[in-house]
Amino acid sequence: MFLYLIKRILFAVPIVLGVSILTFALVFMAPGDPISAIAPADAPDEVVQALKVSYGLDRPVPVQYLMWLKKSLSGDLGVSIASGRPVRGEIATAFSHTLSIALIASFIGVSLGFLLGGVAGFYQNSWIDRVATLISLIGISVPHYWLGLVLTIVFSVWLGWLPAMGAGPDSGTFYWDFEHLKFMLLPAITMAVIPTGIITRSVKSIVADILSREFLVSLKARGLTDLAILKHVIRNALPMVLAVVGLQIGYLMGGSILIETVFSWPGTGFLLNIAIFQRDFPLLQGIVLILCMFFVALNLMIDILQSVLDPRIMRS
Amino acid sequence: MSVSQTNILQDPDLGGANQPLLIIDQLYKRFPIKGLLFSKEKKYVHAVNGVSFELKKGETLGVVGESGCGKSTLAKLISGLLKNDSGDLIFDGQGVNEMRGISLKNLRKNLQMVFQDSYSSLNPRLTIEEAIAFGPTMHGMKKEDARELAIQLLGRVGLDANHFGNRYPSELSGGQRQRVNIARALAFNPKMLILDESVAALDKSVQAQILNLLIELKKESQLTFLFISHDLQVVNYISDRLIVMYLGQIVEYGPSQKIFEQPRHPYTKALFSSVPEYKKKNGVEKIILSGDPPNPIDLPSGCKFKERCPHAKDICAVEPKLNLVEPYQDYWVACHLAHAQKTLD
Amino acid sequence: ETVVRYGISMADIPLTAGQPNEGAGGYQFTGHTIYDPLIAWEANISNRPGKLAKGLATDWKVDDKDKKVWHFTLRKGVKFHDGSLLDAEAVIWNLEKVLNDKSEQYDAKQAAQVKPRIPSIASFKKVDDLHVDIVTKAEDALFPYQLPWFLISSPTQWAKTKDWNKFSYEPSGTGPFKLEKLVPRERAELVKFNDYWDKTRLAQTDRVILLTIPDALTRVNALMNGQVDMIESPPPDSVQKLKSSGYKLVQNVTPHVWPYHFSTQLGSPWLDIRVRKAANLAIDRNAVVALMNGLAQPAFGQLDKTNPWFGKPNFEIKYDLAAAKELMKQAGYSKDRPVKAKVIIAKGGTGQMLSLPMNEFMQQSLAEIGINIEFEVVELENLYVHWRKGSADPLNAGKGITAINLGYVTADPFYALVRFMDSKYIAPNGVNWGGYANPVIDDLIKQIRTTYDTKKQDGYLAKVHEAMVNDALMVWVVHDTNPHMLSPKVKNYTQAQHWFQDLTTIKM
Amino acid sequence: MEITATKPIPAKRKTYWLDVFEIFLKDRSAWVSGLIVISIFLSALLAPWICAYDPYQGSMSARLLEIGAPGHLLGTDELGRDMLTRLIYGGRMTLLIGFTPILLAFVIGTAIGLVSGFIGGKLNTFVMRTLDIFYAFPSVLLAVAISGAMGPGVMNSIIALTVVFTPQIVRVAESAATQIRNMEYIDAARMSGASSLTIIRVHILSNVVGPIFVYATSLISVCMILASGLSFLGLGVKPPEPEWGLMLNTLRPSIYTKPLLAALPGIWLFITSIAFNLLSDAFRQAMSRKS
Amino acid sequence: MKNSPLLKVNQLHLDFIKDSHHSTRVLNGLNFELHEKESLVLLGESGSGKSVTLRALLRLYEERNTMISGEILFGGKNVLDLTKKELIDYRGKAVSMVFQESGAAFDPVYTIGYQIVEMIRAHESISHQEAKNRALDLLDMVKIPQSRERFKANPHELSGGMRQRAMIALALACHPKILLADEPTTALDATVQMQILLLLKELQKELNMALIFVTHDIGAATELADQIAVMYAGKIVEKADLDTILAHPLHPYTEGLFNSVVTFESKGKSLQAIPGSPPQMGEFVKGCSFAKRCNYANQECERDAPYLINLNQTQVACWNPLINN
Ligand SMILES: Nc1ncnc2c1ncn2[C@@H]1O[C@H](COP(=O)(O)OP(=O)(O)OP(=O)(O)O)[C@@H](O)[C@H]1O
Ligand SMILES: Nc1ncnc2c1ncn2[C@@H]1O[C@H](COP(=O)(O)OP(=O)(O)OP(=O)(O)O)[C@@H](O)[C@H]1O
Ligand SMILES: [Mg+2]
Ligand SMILES: [Mg+2]
Ligand code: NI
Repeated sequence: MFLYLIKRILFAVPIVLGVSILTFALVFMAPGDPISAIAPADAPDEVVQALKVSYGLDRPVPVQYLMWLKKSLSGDLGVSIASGRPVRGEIATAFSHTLSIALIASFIGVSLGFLLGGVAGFYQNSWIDRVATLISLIGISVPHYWLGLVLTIVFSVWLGWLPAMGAGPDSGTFYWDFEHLKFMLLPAITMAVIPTGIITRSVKSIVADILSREFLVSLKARGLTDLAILKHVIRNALPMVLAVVGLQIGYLMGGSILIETVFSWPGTGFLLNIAIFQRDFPLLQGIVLILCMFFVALNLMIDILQSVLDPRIMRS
Repeated sequence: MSVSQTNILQDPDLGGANQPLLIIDQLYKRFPIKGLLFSKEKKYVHAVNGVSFELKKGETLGVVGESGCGKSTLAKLISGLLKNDSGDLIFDGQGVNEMRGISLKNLRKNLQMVFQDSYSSLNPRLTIEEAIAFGPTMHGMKKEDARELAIQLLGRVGLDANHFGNRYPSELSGGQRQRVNIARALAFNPKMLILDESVAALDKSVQAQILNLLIELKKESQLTFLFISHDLQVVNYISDRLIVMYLGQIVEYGPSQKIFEQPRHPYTKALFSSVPEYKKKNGVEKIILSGDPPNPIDLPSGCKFKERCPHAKDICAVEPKLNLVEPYQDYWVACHLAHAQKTLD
Repeated sequence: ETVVRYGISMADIPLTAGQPNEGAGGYQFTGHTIYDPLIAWEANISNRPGKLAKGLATDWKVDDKDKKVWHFTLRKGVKFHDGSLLDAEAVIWNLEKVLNDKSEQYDAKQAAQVKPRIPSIASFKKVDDLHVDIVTKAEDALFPYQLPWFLISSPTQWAKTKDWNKFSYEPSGTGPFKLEKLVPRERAELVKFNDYWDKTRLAQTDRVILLTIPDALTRVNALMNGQVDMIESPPPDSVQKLKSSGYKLVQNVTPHVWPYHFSTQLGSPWLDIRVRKAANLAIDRNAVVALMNGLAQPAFGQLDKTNPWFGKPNFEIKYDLAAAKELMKQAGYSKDRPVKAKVIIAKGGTGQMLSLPMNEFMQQSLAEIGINIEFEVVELENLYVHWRKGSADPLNAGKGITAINLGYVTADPFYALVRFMDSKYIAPNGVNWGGYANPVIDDLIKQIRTTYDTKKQDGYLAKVHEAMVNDALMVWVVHDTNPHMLSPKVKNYTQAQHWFQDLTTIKM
Repeated sequence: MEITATKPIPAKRKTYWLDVFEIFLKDRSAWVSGLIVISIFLSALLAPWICAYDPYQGSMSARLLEIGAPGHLLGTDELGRDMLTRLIYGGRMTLLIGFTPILLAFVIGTAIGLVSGFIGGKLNTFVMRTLDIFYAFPSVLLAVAISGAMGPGVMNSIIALTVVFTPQIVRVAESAATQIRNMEYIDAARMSGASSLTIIRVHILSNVVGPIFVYATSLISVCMILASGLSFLGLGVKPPEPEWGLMLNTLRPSIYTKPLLAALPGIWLFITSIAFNLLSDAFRQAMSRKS
Repeated sequence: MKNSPLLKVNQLHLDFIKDSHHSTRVLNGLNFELHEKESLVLLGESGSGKSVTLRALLRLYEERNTMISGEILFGGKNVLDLTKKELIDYRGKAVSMVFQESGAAFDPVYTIGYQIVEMIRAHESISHQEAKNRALDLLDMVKIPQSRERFKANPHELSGGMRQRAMIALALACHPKILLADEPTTALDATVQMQILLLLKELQKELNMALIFVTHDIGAATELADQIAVMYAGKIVEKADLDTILAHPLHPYTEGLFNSVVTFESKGKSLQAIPGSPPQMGEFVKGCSFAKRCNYANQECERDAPYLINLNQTQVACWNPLINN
């Protein structure tokens, strides 16, 4: 077990390294100049050059990468060119914001998806199956950023029930009270649409698959009650469902940019958007790297959890 | 209209009439297994562990042994689907080890194989006619000719081409699919056919049909068979000579008649006695082996069978060689306790 | 406590350490609120263009003998937010902060912001506690116009941490507001500074909360939803709806113009003045204003007609298709035989304007008279690079780009006229993008730089502007009006004819 | 040895795919969604002939006309261009950037996946590990990062989305190929003396292309939404090109005055995306019912 | 064997419903009895409906997609009429089952021990510890070495033979009256197969159970059977006790089946295979379903389906039984 764990973690190392190189390459492929973001538009060349030197942007790209890597390894992601604040701090706040709505969205997606998918899997071809199928179809088909717009108009402008944008009062420090939840609700619901669709779908097919397995007949033949059988089904579905859910949370974190743009939610996506348009290299690299690391770490965790839950996995 | 297969696919006899068609000498094959990251020594599955035998032209050699003893691996080594680690393989006077490209292609033409799983050995997207015709086209036969040949062969294995030619494998029963497999192998007009558990998955009545077909083919075309099975009765029924394998090694090797009459190796004995037989037989006492076959990863030293052997003695800590059995000239056994004569190298 | 929540269009709170970024717009939020310049700008007058006003300096004048030396007298008893007193030391310290990269307090980022705004300064020295001398590189009568951009932050406060980043969270200036809280990219809370030296400009609300809402629609949503009390730049199409829901629209002419700036380099189709003039005549500016739902004013030149520097150009800019076509015909073009031109534009983000729709409108209008426009659409940041390089640079010329579309700030003589007309500033030395060179104008500008009488100076400037219009250096389309939407609760917001706005007047 | 052959039967039989298609045609939702997709395709293809207006030509006097306005069935946009026309032309763009990446990814991904799955061993490990790096990016993030790096534009969007979807298809193709590589009929084909290329072409491709195809079709709607999302962010198609995501963005400010009009591109996208998903589902079902 | 049978199956029909228009008949009027301590072997080719019979006996098929009619009488009650609650007591406790593929029949994520304990506690209210002790005893009883370790093993960690033993232990956990075994040895090696067969035989005697054993291996059948019932296309075509049927098969199919088995004696002789292949399930066959492959068939066979009649000590369903042989 322990060895398996270490092995899995070691496998992640080259991936993270590859991600960092790719990120760096991507950022430097980009046209445009981060200095434009800080120097006034009409700044003379000498000012711009001086700034470039002060940010180390005049050096060859591989050298810049190595410098950046060295610093990153010690946890220092550099300083945002545009704001001058440490990237780490910027990302930390944004990340916690995104995480909070992603968690709510996952919660919504997971609970709804489990319920709908599970029931649909058990009662295939029933009306509830059809409803679940429809919901999952809508979930995976709707352009969620558009839905976000529609929801804002309905719930915050027409009905005035929920705020339209932002993360709520004094969101520098973070609370899980009603005042803040109000703000999270709309973005989180919008965000939950896709995972709900996908989880419903997956849970349904996983449950249906398990129900069609031979051992289920065997369980019935043992004279177990439906409830006891359900326990077996859930326990068997869990590792697979977990994988789906984990992937979805990762996607939520990485794919929040559209929703955060619509709701002006001060999360990583929002920050990413700004960083892209300002060509704020350190910030851009930092965000992409952190999000990928999160994703890799999440996958790792899921893998490990799965191997705990399903004794067959570690073997292979 | 008729097509002569000889034109294109018949090869001359290379080895000479009295030469064995296949000579195998000290064949080894092991598979590395992916160990954990930090374990220093690499582990191996010793699938084929020093196997030697000869196969004469027109002879049928049976191979029996428990699951995992390396039968399929042996078959794949002979057919060139796997590369051996060491040892010699001489087919029709030519070393198989050194073969590449065209000569390997020609070897394969003369040495065909029928697999165990009749389902997975047919491409579900090809009609059976296409499946049979595929091989000859690879050897330069024209499409139409190959198709015609396929139709002939279907008839030969007892399937009406009008009826079956255009079907997909999923539309055939197991027995029919196995006939198609045989027809496909025959399409090359091979000298030798390896049958790896080719009848194991079939129902008894269908199995009988296929066995009859095989015997018919053998009589007709002087085919040489290597017949692999774990069903002793079937192997006995069809083969002239027999190999009993245990953990990648030959433990007994000789004319099947003699082995069946009186097996020498304790493992063979146990194997024979565990055959449930519905017609009361010659009162062989049941020897029920305890435990499962050991796994081929950590091979025991000495006699590989000693842990399960009811007669194991101290001497079994030394690995037994294949020895000739008195008074025969073509019957070997690898057991210290059997009445064996001299060592075969 | 009275609070005003203000939804601003920026993605981040402008820098708070002293010199704000985000261009002129940044000054109204974290510039002139927290800090004061030596020479200020009247930002609380809406019915005429503002003028220079006394700031931390009560008096400034050029030395009689050496016209390069300016004497400044500092205001007495001005307190920073941290309680320390303003003196000549502090002013020098601040000048070094941005101009002397050897000084301990040098901040590259602030320097980057302000150095281009105060290009004339050569050196400076303390005379006594309340007197400072600044020496300019050459004689420059326009020099005072540079100083509203230069803000003074507290050396005492900085000394506590010696870290500008930390300073930016607890900044100290002399301005009417103190920064109480800064959440980067989200909000800044400004509270009234009761000890502000100018009692007439004491803040009328206790607290102003700036919230960053870069997306226009989201700003409107937030306003309608009651999350903010006022917003900048409502999207034109929402104005009607907002007005009918009881919100107040406040706008005013703003020194900002939305033009096509022509290249007059060899090979440019705009080399021919007839084409340039025709282009000016082909645009129905009222339609553009309508497109903006009234959130713009037609431009008849670089400056608004009410501006003292407008003058009386011969070439009257108006919508006259017939005349335009005639000019084109003379130049040898028509709708059937069109001339091609490539214009580089930004995807969005130049001020208030609807960059893309307006450009599309331009494209259609110009096609009418036989000028076929092709766009090179780039990021705003990228556009600036193209702008700084000038039209002759391969970056532009290489791609056949012969016009650039960028909103221009026209707040002071240099910004409005000199930088585009003086051949000294031909790119890459400045942003005379098209390469305009006219010895007469160059002389005129030299004269302006030595004229200290404001009246006379204005007269010369008007002449420069006349030349600019007569030469049809650009197609001027509209002026921005810097619109704001206020909830009915917000009172007394006076909008100056400038990007500099005075937030102290707002009342709830 | 001579064998007299019976006369060859000329009748060639229906292929697997025709069978699947037949089952597919029995599905009602497949019909409906198929019709929608076809009409979108056709109208996009025939746009210049069926549209009464120029998609780029607007009129300032006819801005933001309500749905059903005379002469403009679906109203006009913020520049007074006919909505219906732009929606139809927008279909072109959306299909182009929603479809092409999947098509490219399908071709490239299948090729890479098959070859690497078939050859296996070190090469396979190398390819898959490399792709793991792309896999470590959540797909939206990767698309945004690449588009952000390369700048907006149709070509760049297509490239970015291709990069996003190729690894996913490679994975599916690779696992399918690995599975089939171990089938005995591949061994049988090897024994026929067929070259690896022939084996891949004849035996592997025909067996894996189905599942990969189904998987790829299920990605179309994802890709379309993502592509429009990029345009929505300003990272995709550049104006004045009509594209649904972009139209959504430019009409966004009008949502107060003309909510329906502003929602229109979104609805369009939604319906198309549903249609593609239904189609993919129907296909999957037809295939599973066939086997 | 005059006392009343433990289990009596009367005219058991079973159809799988595909959709509202299509169904496949798989069991076509099955009749047999099982007495206490008796072992009955169902012999038949693949697809003849052996597994379906066993599962039908436990009512394991979903009512949604199967139509089942006839009677399965156990202890005087028709199993087809049992309530859900009664069914739970019936399954596992009265009648339990050993599956063909032990690998597929165990829940892969729970340990062997857990599943046995779970089974015991589902039927008897005893403490966990007691159940565990019983489970360990059972593992010992089926001769699993190191039962304490194996108790904690996951199914995939055991070899096929061990797993099959564990499956038997599981089936015996609640002392069933009848044990159903669906080809429990087919997937195993020859040597292991015999171990399991002998074990089953031993346990059956020891625990006084009745046994229904399904196989297509006649050899295995002879090791275990008191009675043999030969199935063909969803029907029992012949039933008799072991020696009778071996000596005098009456149905042509039975004869063909016996003849096609390869034995040590068949060497050198040609095998008499039954020609053709069995009918597709659901394919409608008028008359005797074996008629097409039968050497003795006449017109009558094609016209009407034969039913089971008593002939000597045998029950046979054939119009032309082989009485003369
Ligand atoms: N490609 C491979 N990689 C690793 N191990 C292998 C491979 N092929 C076979 N083995 C191992 O080699 C041993 C011998 O396998 P082989 O298939 O030859 O046995 P067999 O006698 O044919 O068994 P069976 O009767 O089950 O077919 C087994 O332990 C098997 O797990
Ligand atoms: N759940 C099901 N739905 C539809 N058809 C089924 C189902 N289960 C079995 N069948 C069909 O019923 C017939 C009898 O199957 P059964 O499994 O009883 O055969 P068997 O005699 O056990 O064969 P084998 O020896 O291969 O196990 C087969 O044709 C099978 O295809
Ligand atoms: Mg094998
Ligand atoms: Mg069965
Ligand atoms: Ni002939």
